[in-house]
Amino acid sequence: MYNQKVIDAFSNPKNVGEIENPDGIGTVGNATCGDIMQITLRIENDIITDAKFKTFGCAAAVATSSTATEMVKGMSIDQALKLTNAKVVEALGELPAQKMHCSVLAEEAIKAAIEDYLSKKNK
Amino acid sequence: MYNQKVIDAFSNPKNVGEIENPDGIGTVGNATCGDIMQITLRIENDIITDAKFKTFGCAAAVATSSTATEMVKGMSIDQALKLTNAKVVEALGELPAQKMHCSVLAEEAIKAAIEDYLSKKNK
Amino acid sequence: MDKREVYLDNSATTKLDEDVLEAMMPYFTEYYGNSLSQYGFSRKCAQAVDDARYSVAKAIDCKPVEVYFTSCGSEANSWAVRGGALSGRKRGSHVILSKIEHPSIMNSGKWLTQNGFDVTYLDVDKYGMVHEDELRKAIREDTVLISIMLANNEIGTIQNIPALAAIAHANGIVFHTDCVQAMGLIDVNVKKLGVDMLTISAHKFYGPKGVGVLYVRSGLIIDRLINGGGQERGMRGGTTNTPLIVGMGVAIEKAVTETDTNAAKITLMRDRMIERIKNEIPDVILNGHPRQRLPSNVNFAFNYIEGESILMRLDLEGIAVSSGSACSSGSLEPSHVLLATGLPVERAHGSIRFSIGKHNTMEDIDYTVDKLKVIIAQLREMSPLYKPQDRVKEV
Amino acid sequence: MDKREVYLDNSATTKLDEDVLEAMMPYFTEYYGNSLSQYGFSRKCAQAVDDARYSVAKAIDCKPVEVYFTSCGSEANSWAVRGGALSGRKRGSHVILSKIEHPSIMNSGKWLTQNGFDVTYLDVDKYGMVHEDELRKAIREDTVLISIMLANNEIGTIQNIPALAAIAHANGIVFHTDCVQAMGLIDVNVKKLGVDMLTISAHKFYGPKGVGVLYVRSGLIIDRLINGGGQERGMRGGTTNTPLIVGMGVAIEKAVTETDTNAAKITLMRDRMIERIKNEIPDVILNGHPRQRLPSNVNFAFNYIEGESILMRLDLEGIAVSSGSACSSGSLEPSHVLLATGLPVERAHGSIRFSIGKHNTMEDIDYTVDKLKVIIAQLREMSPLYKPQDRVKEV
Ligand SMILES: Cc1ncc(COP(=O)(O)O)c(C=O)c1O
Ligand SMILES: Cc1ncc(COP(=O)(O)O)c(C=O)c1O
Repeated sequence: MYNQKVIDAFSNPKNVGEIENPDGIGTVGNATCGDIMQITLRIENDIITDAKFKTFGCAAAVATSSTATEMVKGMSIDQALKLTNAKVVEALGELPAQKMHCSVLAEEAIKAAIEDYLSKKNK
Repeated sequence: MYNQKVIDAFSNPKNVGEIENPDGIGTVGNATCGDIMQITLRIENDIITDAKFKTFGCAAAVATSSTATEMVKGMSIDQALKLTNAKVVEALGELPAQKMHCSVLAEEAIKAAIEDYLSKKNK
Repeated sequence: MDKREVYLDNSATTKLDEDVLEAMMPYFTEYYGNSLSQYGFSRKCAQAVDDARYSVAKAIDCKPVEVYFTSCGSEANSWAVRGGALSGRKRGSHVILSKIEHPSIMNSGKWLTQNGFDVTYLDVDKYGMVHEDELRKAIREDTVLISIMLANNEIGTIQNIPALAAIAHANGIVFHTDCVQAMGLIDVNVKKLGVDMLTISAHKFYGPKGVGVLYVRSGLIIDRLINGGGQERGMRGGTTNTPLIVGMGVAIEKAVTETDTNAAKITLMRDRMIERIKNEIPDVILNGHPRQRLPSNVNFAFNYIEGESILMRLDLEGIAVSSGSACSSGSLEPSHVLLATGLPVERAHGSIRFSIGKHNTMEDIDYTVDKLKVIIAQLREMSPLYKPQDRVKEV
Repeated sequence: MDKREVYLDNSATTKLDEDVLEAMMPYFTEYYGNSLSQYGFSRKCAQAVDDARYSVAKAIDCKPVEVYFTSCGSEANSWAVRGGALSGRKRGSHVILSKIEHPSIMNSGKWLTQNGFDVTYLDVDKYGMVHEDELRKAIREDTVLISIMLANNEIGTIQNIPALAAIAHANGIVFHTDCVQAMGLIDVNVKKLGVDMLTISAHKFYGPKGVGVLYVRSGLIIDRLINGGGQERGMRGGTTNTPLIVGMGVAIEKAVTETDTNAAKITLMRDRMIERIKNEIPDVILNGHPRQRLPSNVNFAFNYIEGESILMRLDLEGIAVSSGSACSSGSLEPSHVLLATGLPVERAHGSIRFSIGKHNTMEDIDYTVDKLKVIIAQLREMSPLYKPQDRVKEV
């Protein structure tokens, strides 16, 4: 069902964990639907310098979290806000149709984390 | 479906044909139902001395005709009137359930032939 | 003349091809996993099922998602007719079938009647052909489904399905066709036939028993027949039968590749058999169409005698044939197909179907006709209906 | 620790027994005739089908004429529920099922609802047991059919069918039970169970996929599901699938002979697995009944994490298991069975079924638990729900 890239990203995920005192934190999804994604970001001068995730979810959720956190590191927050789930999936090759919603969660979690950063910054 | 005795009686039937100027002739069944049986008897002093049959019908019809005509030869007409299809089937071992009606035809054809004889005799 | 074993009942079922069996074998004891499971062990099963679905799609010219595996032709037919009608219930409750459909269709029609539908059975002509006008006349405002078979299993008559399906579509009606007998012998192509649903069954073209296909045009949704889990995209329950589906895939590939050669070879045997019987046995009637006919089908009424006796006598010579439809063998009813062509009951009772397959040879045919001549003569001698003078009259 | 291949999904499907395959083989290419044909060539097929029917009858303690061969458990279940309800329509239109039935039953219930029936789904307790009082309360004047499974496929809970069937009969209601999971592991006897209809499927007890049985008590007549010719005494269409039916016959004979030894051996493995998981992995919940449980079934909720991830990580170690019901794998819905036992949705999502078969060994079990411990710990580290302090609280 999953391709090898997804299986690799799932079995050796990068950036697992939680940044202490993150500059931005985003949590989306809920356990009832079977997927929760939490992304924590370290942001310096609007550049994402570190990203970590925690996921309660399927293999696709883990793989997209791992890939998405890899991709945003080094991006400006403007660039990161433009990161779509399509790009994350592209990086992984493909996902089964019924798993596409998991890639949306990664996009949403990053957006939520950046918004959290922006709202704190503007306070 | 058929046992060996039935198959033997079917493949080497005895008494096939038609007695010329029979003392009794009985024809029962109709082609629409898939079975017609004609039995001709030679009867001397109320004793059946010869019996022949013609059949348009299935293997069971042929086998029971053959067996029934064998059985009635040498019988008095009273004895022959008591010949039931159960006895004919018994002689053959057994018949498939859906073929039992064929054995009834043999019984009926013999009765019809004897009645024909009796009605001619009483005229 | 030595005794032979001659199997001339290929319309009932065929010998499983050795190549097909070989392809199936690993899926019995080695790759036995559930093809829908998510672990690696089942991946090979899932792939095999995908491949088979692709082979079927390619063979009948449709998309793989339009292929639904079933357990047989009867299931696919029951599903198409009952499911197609039930899902159309909002639009109407009238269904049209022909009078010569397979029992799985006829009895599905009966089921529909018992469940609030109205079913019209189209007449056929003496060759077993459905006429376009008959169909046009039968169509009503509330007609939701039409099912007419491509090739008949008893008499081999081939209908003009493209024309009939076009009439259905001109009236916005879903059209199903039973191609169980046709597959492997004539072209079966959903596009050319122009149908919405189509049935095939592997064991009629040297595949395994127990696996059929219902093609359902994408966009058409029919009511389910076998409920279950997510199998067949939620449309047909039951743990995926990987080995048999693999068998279907290989069998249909082979059938399509071989159709022309097999049909040519089988047609020669058919034509010789028909010629010889007509010339050498008096008082016979060829049932079915003289030209619009399956390559494999020879069906004759032998006047004055009854089919089972012929069948049994041929059997004693090692020849396997069928009287009436094999599916209803053991029943005492005369064939509804032969009666629909106008054959009198007693002649229907005296009809025999010889169905030729790719394993038969011309020697099989000659052996059969030689034996048949003797048997027919002997049985006629035994028949109270047979009067030689009648013969003279008829000749 | 070397990598092993460990198949712990025997409730999804089992490895076809070599003896069973061997018995089937001659019927593929040698005795391939239609078992209903009248000629000698088919006699061996007819005999083989008779023998298989007799073996099934003996195994479940019924008469051969009460055995109907189907293409799978799902077909038999759909047939029993839809056919049983439809034939009872004159008496009423209410049907009772439990909330933990297999999708083939659940969806047949849905079909009935769409076709004018009223269906009650009985609650179960936290162990998955149906209570007799619940059934008594649900019965109405117009109840015509009750279907409750003997052993559940996800959590292994075994119902007290004799008591439930007795309640049905006291009210003159037909009772069906799905024994697909039970056959071969516990006693399946129609007399002792006291049921009117019963379903089994060969591929769950080392027989071939694609053949099931519906037992229908003689005297009970149900509506047909698959229409066709005279097969199965006119009750189920489709050319008789001799090889698969032979497989069913041999598999069930073997299953009955081996039930006690297999069950004993498998129970030991099950109990060790349950003990070890409970002792060595924190925050787990055993789903299902602690004692009224299939010998083969181990089902745990692993809190804070999601089932598919566990399944995939186990797969990478060569271990095949199922999350939720194998039949609905690939679906995103949490198991309806686990929810019915009151498990919260996120814990249902984090549940795994291990189902043990006769080919497994204690080494398989130990290897699996060893791997599982590591995987669960790693996945929890990844989970936003998992806070070590929670754990301390719960312990
Ligand atoms: C309890 C239960 N009933 C019915 C079925 C359906 O059996 P089959 O796969 O043969 O359709 C299964 C297995 O999938 C099952 O576990
Ligand atoms: C025309 C036709 N339709 C349907 C069927 C049913 O196929 P199956 O035996 O696979 O159920 C048959 C054969 O029996 C057939 O000849």
